Amino acid sequence: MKHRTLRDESLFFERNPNRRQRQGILLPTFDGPSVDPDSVLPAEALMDDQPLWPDIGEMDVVTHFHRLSQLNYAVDEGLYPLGSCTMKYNPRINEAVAGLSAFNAAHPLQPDHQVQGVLQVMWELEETLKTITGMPGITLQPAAGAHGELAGILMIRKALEARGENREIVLVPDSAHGTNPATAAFAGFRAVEIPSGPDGTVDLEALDTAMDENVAAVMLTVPNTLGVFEHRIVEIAEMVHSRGGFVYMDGANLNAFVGRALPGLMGADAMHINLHKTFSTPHGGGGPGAGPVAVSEALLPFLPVPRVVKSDDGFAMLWSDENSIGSLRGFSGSFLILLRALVYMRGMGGDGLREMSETGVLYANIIRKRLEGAYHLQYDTPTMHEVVFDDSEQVKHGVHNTDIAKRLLDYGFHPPTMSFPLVVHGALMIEPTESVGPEEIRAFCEAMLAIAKEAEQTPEVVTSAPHETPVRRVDEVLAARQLKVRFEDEG
Amino acid sequence: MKHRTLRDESLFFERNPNRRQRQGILLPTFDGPSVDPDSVLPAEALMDDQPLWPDIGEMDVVTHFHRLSQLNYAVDEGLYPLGSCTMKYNPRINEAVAGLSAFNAAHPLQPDHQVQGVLQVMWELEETLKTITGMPGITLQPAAGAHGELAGILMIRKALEARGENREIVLVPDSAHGTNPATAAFAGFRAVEIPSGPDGTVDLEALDTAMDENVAAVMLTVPNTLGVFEHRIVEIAEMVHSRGGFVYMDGANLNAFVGRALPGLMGADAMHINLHKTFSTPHGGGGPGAGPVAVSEALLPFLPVPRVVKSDDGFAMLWSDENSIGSLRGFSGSFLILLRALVYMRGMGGDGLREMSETGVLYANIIRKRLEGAYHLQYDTPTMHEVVFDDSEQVKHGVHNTDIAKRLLDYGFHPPTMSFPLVVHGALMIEPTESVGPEEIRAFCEAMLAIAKEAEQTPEVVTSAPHETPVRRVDEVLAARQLKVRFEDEG
Amino acid sequence: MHPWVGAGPQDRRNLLDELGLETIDQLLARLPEAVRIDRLDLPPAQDETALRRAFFDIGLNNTTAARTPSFLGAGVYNHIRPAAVDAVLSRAEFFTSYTPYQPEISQGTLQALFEFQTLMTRLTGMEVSNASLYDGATALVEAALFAFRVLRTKRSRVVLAETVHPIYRSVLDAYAEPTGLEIVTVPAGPDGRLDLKALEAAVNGDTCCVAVQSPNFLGVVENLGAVSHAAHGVGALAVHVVTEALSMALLKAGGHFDFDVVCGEAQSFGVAPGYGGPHLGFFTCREKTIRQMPGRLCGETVDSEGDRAFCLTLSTREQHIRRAKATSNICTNQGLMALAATVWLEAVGGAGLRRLAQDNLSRAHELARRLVDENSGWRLAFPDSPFFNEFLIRGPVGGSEAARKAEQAGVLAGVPVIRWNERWPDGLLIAVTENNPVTDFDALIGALGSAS
Amino acid sequence: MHPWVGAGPQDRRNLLDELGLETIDQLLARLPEAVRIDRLDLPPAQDETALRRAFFDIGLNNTTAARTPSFLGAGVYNHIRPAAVDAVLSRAEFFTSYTPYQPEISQGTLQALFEFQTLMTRLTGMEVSNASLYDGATALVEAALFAFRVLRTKRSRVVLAETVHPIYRSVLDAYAEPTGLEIVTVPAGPDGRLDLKALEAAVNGDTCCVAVQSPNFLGVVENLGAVSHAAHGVGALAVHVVTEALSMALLKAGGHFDFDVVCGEAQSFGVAPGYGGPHLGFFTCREKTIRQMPGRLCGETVDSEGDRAFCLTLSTREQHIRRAKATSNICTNQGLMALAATVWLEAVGGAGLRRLAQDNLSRAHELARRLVDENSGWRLAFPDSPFFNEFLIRGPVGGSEAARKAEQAGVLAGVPVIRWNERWPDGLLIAVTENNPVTDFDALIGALGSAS
Ligand SMILES: Cc1ncc(COP(=O)(O)O)c(C=O)c1O
Ligand SMILES: Cc1ncc(COP(=O)(O)O)c(C=O)c1O
Repeated sequence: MKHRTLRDESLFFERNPNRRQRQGILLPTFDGPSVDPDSVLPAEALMDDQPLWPDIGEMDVVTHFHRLSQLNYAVDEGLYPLGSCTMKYNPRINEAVAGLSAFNAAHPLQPDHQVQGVLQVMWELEETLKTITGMPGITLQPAAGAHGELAGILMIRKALEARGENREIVLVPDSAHGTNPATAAFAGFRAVEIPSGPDGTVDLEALDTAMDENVAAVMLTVPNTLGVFEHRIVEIAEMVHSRGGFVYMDGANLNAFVGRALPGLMGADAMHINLHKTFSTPHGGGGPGAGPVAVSEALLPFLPVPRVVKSDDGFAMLWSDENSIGSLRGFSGSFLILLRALVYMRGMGGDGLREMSETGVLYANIIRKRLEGAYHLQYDTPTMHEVVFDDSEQVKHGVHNTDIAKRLLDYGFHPPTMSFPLVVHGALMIEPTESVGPEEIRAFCEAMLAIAKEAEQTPEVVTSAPHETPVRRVDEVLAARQLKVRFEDEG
Repeated sequence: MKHRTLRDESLFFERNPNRRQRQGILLPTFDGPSVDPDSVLPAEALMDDQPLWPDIGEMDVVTHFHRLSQLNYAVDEGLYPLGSCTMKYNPRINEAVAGLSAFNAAHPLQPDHQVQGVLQVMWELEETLKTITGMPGITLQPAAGAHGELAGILMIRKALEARGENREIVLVPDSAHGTNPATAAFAGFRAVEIPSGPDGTVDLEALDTAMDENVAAVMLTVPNTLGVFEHRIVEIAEMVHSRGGFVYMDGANLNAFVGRALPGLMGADAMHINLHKTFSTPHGGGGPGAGPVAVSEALLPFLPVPRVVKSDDGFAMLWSDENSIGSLRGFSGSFLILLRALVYMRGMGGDGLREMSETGVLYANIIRKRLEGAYHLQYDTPTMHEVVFDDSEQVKHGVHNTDIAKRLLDYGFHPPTMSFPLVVHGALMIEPTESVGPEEIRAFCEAMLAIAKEAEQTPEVVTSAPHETPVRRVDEVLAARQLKVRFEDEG
Repeated sequence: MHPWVGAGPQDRRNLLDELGLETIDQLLARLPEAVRIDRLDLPPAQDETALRRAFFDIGLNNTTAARTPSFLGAGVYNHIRPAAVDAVLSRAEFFTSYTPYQPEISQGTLQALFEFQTLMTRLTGMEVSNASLYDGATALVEAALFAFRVLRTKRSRVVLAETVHPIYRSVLDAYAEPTGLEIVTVPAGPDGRLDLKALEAAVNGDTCCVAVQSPNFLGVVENLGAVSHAAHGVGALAVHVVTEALSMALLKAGGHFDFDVVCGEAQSFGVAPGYGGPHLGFFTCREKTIRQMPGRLCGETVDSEGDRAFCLTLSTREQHIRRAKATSNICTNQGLMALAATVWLEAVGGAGLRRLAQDNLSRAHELARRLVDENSGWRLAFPDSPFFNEFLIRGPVGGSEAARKAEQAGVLAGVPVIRWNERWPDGLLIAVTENNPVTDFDALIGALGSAS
Repeated sequence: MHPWVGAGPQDRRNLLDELGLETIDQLLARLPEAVRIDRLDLPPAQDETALRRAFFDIGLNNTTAARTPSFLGAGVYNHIRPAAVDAVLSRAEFFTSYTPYQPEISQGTLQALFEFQTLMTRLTGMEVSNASLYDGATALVEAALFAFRVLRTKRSRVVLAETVHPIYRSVLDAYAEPTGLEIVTVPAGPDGRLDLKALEAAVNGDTCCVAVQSPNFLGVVENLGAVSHAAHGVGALAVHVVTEALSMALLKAGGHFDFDVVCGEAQSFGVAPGYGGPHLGFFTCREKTIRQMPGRLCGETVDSEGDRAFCLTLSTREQHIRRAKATSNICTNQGLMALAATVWLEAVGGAGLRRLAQDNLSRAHELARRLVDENSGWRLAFPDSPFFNEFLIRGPVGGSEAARKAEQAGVLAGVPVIRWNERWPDGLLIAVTENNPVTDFDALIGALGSAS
């Protein structure tokens, strides 16, 4: 391992603390007359002319963020094995295309004939997603996966309404992602948990019992968050449908089977697709994403507006539609993310997309095989694109999953997802980035094995980790106890 | 100081060492017939089909260079006080404009009417440089400063030839940059050194003696490499001219007085301008640069070709000219660097350029003032844009300038230029980056003062530095003794 | 194998060997026959040369503000986006990283978020800010739900100014029924400002919040003090929605008028119009209500050596901990856009921001003056109402027709507002920014003149 | 104060106070009156919006291969430049750093240079490579001077093939007189290849080197073995100049024919045409002559803990140490372009590079075949000579006229060679790369057909 000095980087507000006159950007100048705010705006509405924060030169701004960036790990540094999060390589060609001003300067209220290029991209993306999901309808509007869940559940709600039904419950497996129950609640349903069976999949009996005429939908993740494929998905969907419910599929794990299976064949009524997971758009340190939703025939009438339609005169935006659930956000979607995803899909082609999924599954299985002796595996059901170990072996030596995570930082790797899914106590959820070469997978496994050994032999090295990071272990408890969520000037 | 683990980064050739089939870039495919090389090329000319190096996936290429980049210091990290090298902030707008395909896809052999935009940029840059230098002619061709020196000296040679003279000597002060004598020699002259006087400027008497009818030119750096302005420059130029010689001015330090003085008024016959110093184009880890040369009336006929000319029909490239020294490189210049420099000049405006120079001088003087007690200053002549200390105080404790440099790395700063100019033994040559705020200048001075203290109190900390860099002190002697300048596969 | 896949065919073979398998299919054996496919019916992979050509050509079918004078605003503005901001955003350390759940190797993102939160509180005059929401419209929805939670009673009435962006209002409508909110809209008066009398009448003991936009959708500056007074009078929360965030540099935001929430859209701060997204929703409120705030939050703390450090905090409000009881279901947010705004606001600077707002004010008022003076027939829809950088004009023809004619003259003239509300004058909403030089003014005036 | 200046007016005031000064002028007191000015007569600063507009508009006056089918080559080629290469080059750690004189914080640049050197030796079949020179033309000049130094005798005759790029030849001419070299040009035969008989006649005991380009300026592959044999026969060095570096993936370079230097231009490897620069000169030679090599060199060594590390080495050859006795005066070189080539070559990959060369070969031969078959009147100037991706054609009209007509048909048809040499057929030099799809072929054939 190498390491490197990095300068402590003060907060922007601590720079030029005396607020000396400086300039960060040369602003455009206006040749016309300057208007005095007092003369055109009500006095009580006006801010005083004290600057709200300092001004510093352009280079100081750039160095500030350069130095901050040095404190971050990123996909470009190597494997980023965050389970469920699907940290993919973000091809640079996506960024190049999204940088074209013909796209990024388009205004969402321009008339359709001025933005045919934009609409074509959206239309083609919808068609591509239909092929990938085998489902007949798409909305591109949702801003992320959770937003897609909401769109799906609201469509289900509306469909039930249209049928004159008022079901109150959404069933959610205990292994589900937190957004699933949160979405159900947000949409006005009661989220009811169903337990997992011993192989990690939904307990069919429990589902059978729970699935009554008050259940609006079942939310299933396929493969689920344990990386296990719900192999009875078709039966489950049939059961749910036969009792008047809908199947919501959390498609965050679609990357496990693109080109090898179709959600449409599984009986999904709605499924969101995280373009920032399966289709390579960058995570951006927390976002933005995009969460298009694919729907079955039954939900087509309820798709959100606006959405793109094609006619002989070209493409058009449909801003209202009788049965639509309406708009769940401003405008028609996070277009620049949609654009990146389409560039990726075209760049991959059908075969490339399939190879990518297969490689994810292959890598996850290799990792499972190599780590199996050293880390405990609660469910030994076959693994798809991610594998969930736990820390029970290490806890014997006083080492917990968080310690393992922090220690991995010293080895120069981003850790797996911790403590999720909740059904595995002390979980370490590993999902490999499929674009790395096998050498990187090997290096990661070696680091994990080395840590397992350390946990046995020198546990204090692990429990006191990280040792080689820009800051040492961060006190998250204190942060919540003594809330400090903005900088306040001394004086 | 913070620090951070970085993964050891193997050589590219050590990745995928078994040369397994992989692909780094999806190459364009050709729909037409594939030609068998054997059928169209002589057998003895053909390479065998063994790949020359491995193939790895695109992400592995990106991570490789991402990790390598993490091992570098750069201007964006902060002050880069390399004397003589003039590490300026590289405005991002320069890069944005240079990224336009309308410029970077232009081919140098396109007819003039297809590239009027390119020619306009070159013409405007020439005009701007004329204003800045007060000199009547410009060649944009040279690829860097040293190349500009060569262009200038060759023009002088040709001018002498035209006069029927065959002078053999070029005088170069002992404080000059190495490229000055090297250029003189390259151009077929004998470089003769003239000593510096006690104030660091040229010893006028020595010059008077040396300046005879065998001297083709005197090469002067203004301000010189000690950061001292040759205040008798006008007299010197007169003396040189009166004896039939030419004045070559090394303009690497032009950044000290843009907008405050004109080389044309100083009597310069030729002066190169490092666009990658004074005019903000990035250094690129060693290049590329651009070294346009401004010339006096006397040298106008000898300017290199091709060069841009303006007529009523627009701009044209002049590819030959009777008295020209010809072409010193392929095509007409490092156009994309020239373009960046013009963007910068327009972005700065005349006043901005002047303010920049003034600030450089101001910062250098502040640094001088703050460090003067701790580091020895051989010449106390007023400082322009850079100041040269030496290590004589620290040598008393066994600490040399290199040690100080290496220790600065631990403090997160790039060190000054070491051991140049040669007239100062153990030199530490400091030239501030003018675009940083005063806080950064302060931090640098504090680091320098802290090291001076360490040199006294704990010299071993300094002599064993650096401690916090990706590699520890590098054995440069071994590198030269056991030459290893390429990677060789084991097998 | 495709270059974006890390393992080649031989690697695949080797890895399968290590697993003791013959084929990838064996790994996928759990997939039921009934759901399987063998391949996707999609075109073959395109190389970069082909992709660049294809998307460049598709882009030719767009006409945008990048090359055409544009006065389009209505919630999405064409402000400067300095090259330095782009350069920071293209640092892989920022754009290719995940949500900073591991603070030890995410201090860059975290500190930037902390700075973002600070900037937003200073702009809005509020005490706390979250780390972003999807966009301005969903921020308004979150504000209404927040008010409902904060009051802990069953007050479900949201009193909404008619002059709130019509798209925001329709988004709120879509969420209202399932979330159990009832939306009551208060009309604007003939001066384009919220009718305060009508507002007094609309609020009651069942009201959880009053939401007003200022400058409003028609560009008019509202009387914020009166609104918060009305809201608080019935024990409801006051919500200030902002769509042109730059206005807050010149015009006091809700924080200065005792509002409980200031939220909205900060696309103006360095985020591309991008046909509507990704944009940047923001949400600020009072410290005492922080536990009801939706979205992520970054806090200051220390590391094990006592040095300052940052981490995500109060995550007990969030879905990944609180699940069905979370304050919102949001997970992925608009992190990179929050970073864009942070870089942009710091680069523009405190004094710079004020100058920029002043510049917009001057340009807009000058254009308004010239439109009225030079174009007989075109006039301000609300001549006596204060505005910042956007205003509604009426003329001899309707807004849509005027825009169509202006387009032929090479100007994107503004947004016709008639499509949303028959009650509003059939005019054009004109937004003016620092990116509209005087030549744009001439072009617009010429174009509208000929459209008369 | 301008934003690119770090200190504002108050800072300036404070710093002057610290120096005990009133004005900046006092700092500049040493500047003699006679040379001073107060200000520059230049236009005021332009903001970024204005700059972007202005340069976009200026760019509209260029017609380039970016949007127009182009067959221009002649030493500058339009190869792919993958987005990933740009992304690496735009890392500030690479493009804003200086020459890696401080190896401890420059290992990124150094290791990349070491990899560049390795790549170039593998391509050329030589033993050592420097870290770049200005461009191909100056690389040839350096090779001639290198040969002069290596032989340590006073041999000053440079025997140059006429088929070396005419611009390179003119550059060599410009350096010849001052450096004391005598240039003797050996003509090409009617097949476009160097006349070997004439070569035998031209070399003698005064010859320091024989320089040949292959594929030569006319696209024809030369007989390298015969050239090195002729050179070595008189004790001179053999220099292979390359202008289309991609050719070396398919065609053995000089290293495989006992040449002493292989040098030239590597712009093909990820460097933009950019109207001629910055490009990438390269220089490779034998290990035994390394001390005479011009330019920087990166070597492997260890750090004080014994770990592998890299640093610049053999700097005793260079101007900053050896001053007037240096092997060259070069200082700033083409570092970033060497990095571009390194990223490009590694991304394209070893097998990929061969495929790419094969692709170019196929395209060029197919276009040549179609031009002959489909365009009565146009034919290969050297039908029996082997070529890689570039060839000369002749037709019913001269090259310049054909190019002019083709331009009207929307094709940049090729480089007319007549301007350099009356002896050469008055034709068009056509270069074909992977960026020329078949639709470009159709366009060219159509354009030349109508130019007949
Ligand atoms: C299984 C699963 N479902 C849903 C989500 C929510 O998606 P988003 O973060 O895009 O809102 C995630 C994201 O982490 C997930 O992993
Ligand atoms: C004073 C001086 N002269 C000349 C040069 C040579 O310039 P370049 O490196 O651009 O060839 C330099 C560069 O370091 C310099 O500092």
